[in-house]
Amino acid sequence: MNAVTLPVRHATRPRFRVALGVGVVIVVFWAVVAVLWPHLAPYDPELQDPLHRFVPPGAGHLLGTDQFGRDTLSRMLAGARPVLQVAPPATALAVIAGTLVGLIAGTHGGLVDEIVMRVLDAVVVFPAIIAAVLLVALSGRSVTILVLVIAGSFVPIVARSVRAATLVEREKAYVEAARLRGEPSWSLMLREILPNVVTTVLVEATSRFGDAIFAAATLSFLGLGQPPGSPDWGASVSDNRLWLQLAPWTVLAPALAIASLVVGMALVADSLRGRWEAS
Amino acid sequence: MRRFLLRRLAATPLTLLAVSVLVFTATELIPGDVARTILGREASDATVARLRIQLGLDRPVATRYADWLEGFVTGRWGDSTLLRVPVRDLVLTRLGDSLLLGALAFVLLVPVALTLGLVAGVNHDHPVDRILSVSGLTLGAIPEFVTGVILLVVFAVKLRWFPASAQAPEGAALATRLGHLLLPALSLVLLCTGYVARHVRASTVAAVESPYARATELRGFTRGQMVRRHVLRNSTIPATSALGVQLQFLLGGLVAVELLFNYPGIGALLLQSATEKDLPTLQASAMVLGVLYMLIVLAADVAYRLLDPRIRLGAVAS
Amino acid sequence: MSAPSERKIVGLSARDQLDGGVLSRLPGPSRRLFLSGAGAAALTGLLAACAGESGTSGAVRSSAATAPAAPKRGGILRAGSPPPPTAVDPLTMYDGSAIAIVQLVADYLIWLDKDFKLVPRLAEKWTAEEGGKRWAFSLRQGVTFSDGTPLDAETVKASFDRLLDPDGKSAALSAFDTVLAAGGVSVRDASTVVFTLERSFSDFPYLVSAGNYNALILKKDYKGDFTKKPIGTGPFLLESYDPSAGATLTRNPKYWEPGKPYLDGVQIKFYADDQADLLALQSGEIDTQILSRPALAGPLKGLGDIVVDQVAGTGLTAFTLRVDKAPFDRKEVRQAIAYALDRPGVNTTVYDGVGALGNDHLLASLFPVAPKDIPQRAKDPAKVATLLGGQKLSFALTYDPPSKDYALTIQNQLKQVGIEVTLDQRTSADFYGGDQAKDTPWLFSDANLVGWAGRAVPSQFIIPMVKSGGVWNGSKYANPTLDAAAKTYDSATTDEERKAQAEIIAKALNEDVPVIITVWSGAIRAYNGKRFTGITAHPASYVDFSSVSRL
Amino acid sequence: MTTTPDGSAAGLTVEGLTVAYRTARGEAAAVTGMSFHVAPGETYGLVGESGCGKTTLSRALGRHLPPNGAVTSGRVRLDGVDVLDLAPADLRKWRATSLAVVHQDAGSSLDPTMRVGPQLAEILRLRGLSRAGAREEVPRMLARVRLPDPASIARRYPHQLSGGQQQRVVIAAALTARPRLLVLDEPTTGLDATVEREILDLIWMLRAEIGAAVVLISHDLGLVGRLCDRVGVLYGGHLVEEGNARDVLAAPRHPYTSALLAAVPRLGESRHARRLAAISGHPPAAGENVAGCPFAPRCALADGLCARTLPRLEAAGTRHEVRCHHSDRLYHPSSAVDVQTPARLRDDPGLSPTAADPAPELLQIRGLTRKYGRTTVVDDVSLSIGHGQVLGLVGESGSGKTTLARAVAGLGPRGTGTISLDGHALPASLRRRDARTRRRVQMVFQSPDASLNPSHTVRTILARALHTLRGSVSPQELAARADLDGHLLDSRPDRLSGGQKQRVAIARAFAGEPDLVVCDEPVSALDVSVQAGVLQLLSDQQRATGTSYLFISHDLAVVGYLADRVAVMYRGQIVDEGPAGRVLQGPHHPYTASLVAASLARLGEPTEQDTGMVQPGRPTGPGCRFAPRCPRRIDGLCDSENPPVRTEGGDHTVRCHLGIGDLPRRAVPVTIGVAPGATEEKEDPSA
Repeated sequence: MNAVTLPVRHATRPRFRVALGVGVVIVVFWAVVAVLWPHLAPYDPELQDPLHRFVPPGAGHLLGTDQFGRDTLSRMLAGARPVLQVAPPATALAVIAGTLVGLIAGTHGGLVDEIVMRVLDAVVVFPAIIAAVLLVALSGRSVTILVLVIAGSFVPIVARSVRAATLVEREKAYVEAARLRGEPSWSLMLREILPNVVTTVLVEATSRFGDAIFAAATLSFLGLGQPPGSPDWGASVSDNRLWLQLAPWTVLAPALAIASLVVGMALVADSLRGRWEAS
Repeated sequence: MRRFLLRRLAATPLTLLAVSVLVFTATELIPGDVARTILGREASDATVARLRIQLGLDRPVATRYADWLEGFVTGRWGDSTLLRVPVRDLVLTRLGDSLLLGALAFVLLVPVALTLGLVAGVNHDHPVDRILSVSGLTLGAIPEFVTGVILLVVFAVKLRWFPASAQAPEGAALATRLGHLLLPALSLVLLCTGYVARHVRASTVAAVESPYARATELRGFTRGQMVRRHVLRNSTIPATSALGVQLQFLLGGLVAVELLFNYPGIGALLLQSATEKDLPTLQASAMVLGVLYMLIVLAADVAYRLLDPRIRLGAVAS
Repeated sequence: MSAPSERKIVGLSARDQLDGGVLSRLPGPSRRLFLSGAGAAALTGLLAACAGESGTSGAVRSSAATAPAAPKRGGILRAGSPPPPTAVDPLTMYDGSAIAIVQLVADYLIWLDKDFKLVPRLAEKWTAEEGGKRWAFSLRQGVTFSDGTPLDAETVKASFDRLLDPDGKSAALSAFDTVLAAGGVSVRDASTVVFTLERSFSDFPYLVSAGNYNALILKKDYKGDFTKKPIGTGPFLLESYDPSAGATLTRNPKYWEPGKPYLDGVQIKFYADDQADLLALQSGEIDTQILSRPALAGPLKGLGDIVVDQVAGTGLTAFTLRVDKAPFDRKEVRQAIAYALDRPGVNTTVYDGVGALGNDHLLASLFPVAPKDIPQRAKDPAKVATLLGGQKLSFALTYDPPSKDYALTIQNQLKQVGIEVTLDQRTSADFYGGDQAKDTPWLFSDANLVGWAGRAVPSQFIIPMVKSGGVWNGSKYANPTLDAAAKTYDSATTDEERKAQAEIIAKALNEDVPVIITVWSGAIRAYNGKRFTGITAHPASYVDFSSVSRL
Repeated sequence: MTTTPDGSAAGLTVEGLTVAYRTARGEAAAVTGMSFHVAPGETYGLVGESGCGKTTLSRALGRHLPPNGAVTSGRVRLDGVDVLDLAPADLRKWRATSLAVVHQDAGSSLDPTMRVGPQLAEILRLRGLSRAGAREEVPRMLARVRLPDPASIARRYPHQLSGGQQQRVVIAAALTARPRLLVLDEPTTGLDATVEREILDLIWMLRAEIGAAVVLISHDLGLVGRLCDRVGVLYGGHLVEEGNARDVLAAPRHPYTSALLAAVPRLGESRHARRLAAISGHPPAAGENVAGCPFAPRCALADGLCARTLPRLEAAGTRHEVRCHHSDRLYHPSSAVDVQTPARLRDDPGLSPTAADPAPELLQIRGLTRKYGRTTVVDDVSLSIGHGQVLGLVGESGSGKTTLARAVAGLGPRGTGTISLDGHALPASLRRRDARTRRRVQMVFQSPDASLNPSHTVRTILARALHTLRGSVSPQELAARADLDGHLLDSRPDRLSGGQKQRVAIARAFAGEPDLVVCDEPVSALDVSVQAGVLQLLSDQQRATGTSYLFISHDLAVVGYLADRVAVMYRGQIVDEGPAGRVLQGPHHPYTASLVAASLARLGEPTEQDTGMVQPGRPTGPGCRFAPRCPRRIDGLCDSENPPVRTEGGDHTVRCHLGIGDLPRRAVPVTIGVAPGATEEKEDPSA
């Protein structure tokens, strides 16, 4: 059966549109909040109030307050920023570095490929937590560290995908034609192959973006991410879970915020992946 | 197949060597001093210095690495600097505990994910598929510590159906231990089901739409017969590699879950020894995890190769 | 003795552990306990107030604790605790879990009660000779170690020689510094041990009591392998120990105190995470906590069968400022910070109201010599403005994870009066690492937070912390008047004289503010009041389960 | 003609069938108003290029359209049963009992994870056999499709069978029931010529045996002509011509049919003798709304009427109908060649001018050996190509011809042996060839889809090539030389047809004025009509530039058309090499003979040689590699000793134990089209 007789099925699938729509709405919502939270938050998220600790959700504090008497809603809104400060640069870094590594390994093949892949293996096997502990200890907790650790642990994943795609392209006749006429290897990589593995790169980027949010939250939860007192969601879940029984809202608010953002991102990524892979 | 195995196994020690160097370097760079940690902040600088010498920490980095490496390779893993217990027992016990948790999660994960993926794939583009896919996606996107916290509150604290701690009393029967492990395993399962189910779904769709499945329809088979006889196997074989990936993911998820459920597993040990610069323990944990990790990858590949007759019987280059 | 800071330091949240590692669990320099008996009255009053607060269960508990009617025998007490970060060795231990385990198995010459009274244990009585320069301790008769070896004076001498060995790893060396040196312990007869001091010291019994928690009496041939050969004279026997999972202890049938312990055994389970520990208590997996977190006093009281015992203490988080470096070289700046803080707010937020307000001098009101006429410093934004005179103040505050809540609280409070604080959180290994003579952050950063457990006598704070050249003088404060007063205080013989010197010291510290003390902390211990009685809080979170019985 | 009890005709009747797909742009009709009848025992051939609706029709016959496709009008009746009206359960039963379908890629219609035996048994079980009965029946089924050692075949997985064996298994599966309708959808596409012949022979034998209505769908006119009783020519979803196979192929009445015939190179016909007539343009896409005749835009005879009105299907002879306004004007349409008169193989080398004059050598290959792993793919091959000469390299898949070509281009694995260009050694690895050398040797690849970078426009592709190969012309000029429309320059490859892509690839190869162009099956993926154009372009370029070609194909006719000299490769060795005419006419190697026979043989004729089922990649013994399959094998010699290279007529070498005189030669003139007497020979199924 060939493509001419049978037009591609479901060129636009309604499922994609609904899921994409919901996902985009969620992600855009949090992106807007990340920028505009100072105008949206009813209180200063850092403001402590010893007289109003653990206030349950109600009129004064829609989502209650935490152990320091800080407003949970305000912190939840403010918490969108740290996550969105980490995930995009971490993803970008991982995708750029991973794409380059994958392209180099895939295009050259042979010994270069073997060495690169073994190094990547080592990076994968090397527990990211050790790297995080080290970096945090060396330079204090900061967004940069978080970005580096997450990007570093994603590079091998991106590189492997791009390499696999590159290996497929490399065998194609147009690359051989380019080699036959003597294109230098950087030109093969960037001019010939890269445009044709762009779908892989985009798919990786969306997947890694969702994973980066996940990873940022987890590392913050483990105490390896954000500076102390940050309204970051993962850190908030970790900080407040001691009071889970007494003040569940302090945990549930950031937990649900994480869940909504990662789910939104997953929906977007899934839909986009579906489209790109269909094309 | 044999060549594939040999090549993969040959690469393993090299990778581990690289990892051990990385771990060693990282540990060197982490600030702090084990001797100070052992003696506390009140001990005088002189006492700390004496202990450093006693622990051999005053020797050059290269010497210490070489010693460690020699010991590790020859099976002398040494004692934990901080806990002064044999590292091998410590690490292997912890690993065993982690594996028990991982195995339980895996045992729960496989049938659930396969069923969901198959159901979604066979009914692809129907509402059933949409609901399953989106909920799988959703659950898989939520970090395990979030689901874990919620499970804890609901089932351990409010309903008291399950213990809050994953750690069973010493000498408890396996059933009791598994009961303790159910909640943490569940939070791992929730994390991974979506991913595996998606892979199964994708390969199921591919199998359902494949020429051979279509050919069976043309031969007059019912859809049910087609699914049972041809789709099932063809969609689960590719899923083995997804399961491999998820097993690695399970390992990664162990740290948070072990902490949350107070389970003394290898993940928690790794983290603890990293922060505390307990080098012998850290190295051994990293190595053991590395071996495990690579074995899982290998096992997934081998399983895939064994299950798929095309690769097993050498039609497709490995 | 610190109460609140104890759990806070010892018991860490998951993230604190990750941040901090082992050193974050240090009770720290605070762990030497010296408190005169006079403090007990004040403590009792405080305790009563707390008991009232905690409602009926608290009252029931108090009476049960003091007068158990007819204790039931048998039963296993399950206790939760963080896993000891280092090997359990009485000689080097400093973390609450290890101390608790050892205290269940081995014993001291003298026990330190929860209201700071010295209680005879292996020593039945003690007398000062030569004006307090020599002390003779008479040992209890008929005490045997769990392996059957009888306790004698030689064994006690060996135990202290081990602690005093300058080439060993003894963690107690600094406590004996300038008081007792190696070779100062001798045997008078089989049941009398004599300590010859380097100088007169009237509070010497505290040094050989549980207050110096490494001072356990162990067998002569003890080799540092406590968990493998756990032999002591305590109420329980250590059956098994797993650094990851916990410890199992059974009743010591050879225990010297007749009829005790009531329990058949104690099961200690390790929880690496505070929340797990708390959940275990709530869900009934454990009956009590070894180390309860003061900040949880309120929440715990509300939970079903859980009752909370609570005691006051002299622990503190010292907010130290480098007086020899800008901007803190100006007294006005230091005072401005002191006036900017909302002390009751700190007490509520960080200690759940368990502590008592501090007044920036080291003479806690629990100390009988504490001056009464220095006005309590309170938040005064107008005064802050005047003192700063328009100067824009911002600085970095260095601390380690256990002080995180405290740091966040004062950062926020200072922000409200326009003082910008950057938080510089280090791992505990980093914070306490380095050379104490020149660069360790906890003694050399411009502004820092250090948790100190309580001390029995004020000079144990004053000499190391604020005297010129004191070993842990992080502020680098040097005031000849204070130095002289401290010296006079130590050699003073009457209460009046002590009080006069104390007032000089307190006023100097209150005026110069090298260290800001907002709150003196307390300690709690939570347990299941429906199942067990006899469990008490202890300012140092020590455990004595010999009187615990099931209900 | 027999009738069913209800009065309708027995066999397959398709009436006014229209099939449409739902697409993003609305409904698109892929097949429009199709009607035809196939009697039981009759074989009906449906011919057309890709995109004309063949596959849609085949799926509609089994009522097995993809979810977005539907029959919008018309009927499909088999022995009176209206297939389109069947309830789902009845449809399943009907499929199980009455329908058999064999698809193009046999391998993919077998479950790769299940052994062949159980797969067949499963079908038998569906037909009601017991488990044991099914197990017993399987070997019988396999034997029926002439598979040797059925028991062993049954134990294998599909991938362990060769393509031909897989196809036989699929046919066996199709014939488990006694189907009333057998649909063969391109059953031999992708198979080697000799294997194709075996399969066709099998079908030929079975069709009489089963007495079903057989529908054979193919793009290959020759195949249809040889196998079928009647032929329908499809174009743009319409049946444009229908009639007895012999009539349609001998005297086509539709311009499209005639153009198709004219586009096919015939065995033994050289580029020097005839230009191939390509059909310009491309067929309409499904759903493309054509008011008039769908072929009008490509038709030389078209006028205003054709553009406006769709012609009706009208009688043009005995049982011969044509859908054309101008069929009367097309009596001998393929004016260049008389189809009736077979082209003779010319053994006069003089007709190949370049082959006659010993051209100075450009490329010389000596003792070239290439291995993949432990498998020797190219074994000690020596060849040479003269200046301006076209060397055609022919062989079945796996013979090593592509590896050899790639080695010349500097691609692929390293090995021993030397290649020299104009007497200068050519480094084996592309990396060690300097820019000047690289420029002299270029390549045209097989797959048009992969040979152009999908991300670049044609202009970029050509400009890059001109830049790196230091070409002196503009991309426009380069494109024009390859007969590419200027407006295509700014298109990306995905907007180009296969033929256009291959033209771009050829233009690119000529960017640096190469001395040698390696053409690796450049037309094998193209439709006949497009293939003609590309072959013609290659021929023209050669004539214009004097460039030498190493031209590879599995199709003997294509090689014969373009090449001056032909080399026949079998399992890594050159077994036959010489001037094109002499190699094809003989005396030649028995393998060459079998290739020639396969492409010419009349069906139903007993095969001269039997088709030993040689597993590809099986290690070879010391003897002649072709020995196991050779009908003239000398036992005790061929299978134990390496054959000598014999020279015939000076420059024709044959690697064979047989003496020159004993070598086979082709006496019978080569023909294309209908095998004489094919229709007469068939049994009357109604009898």
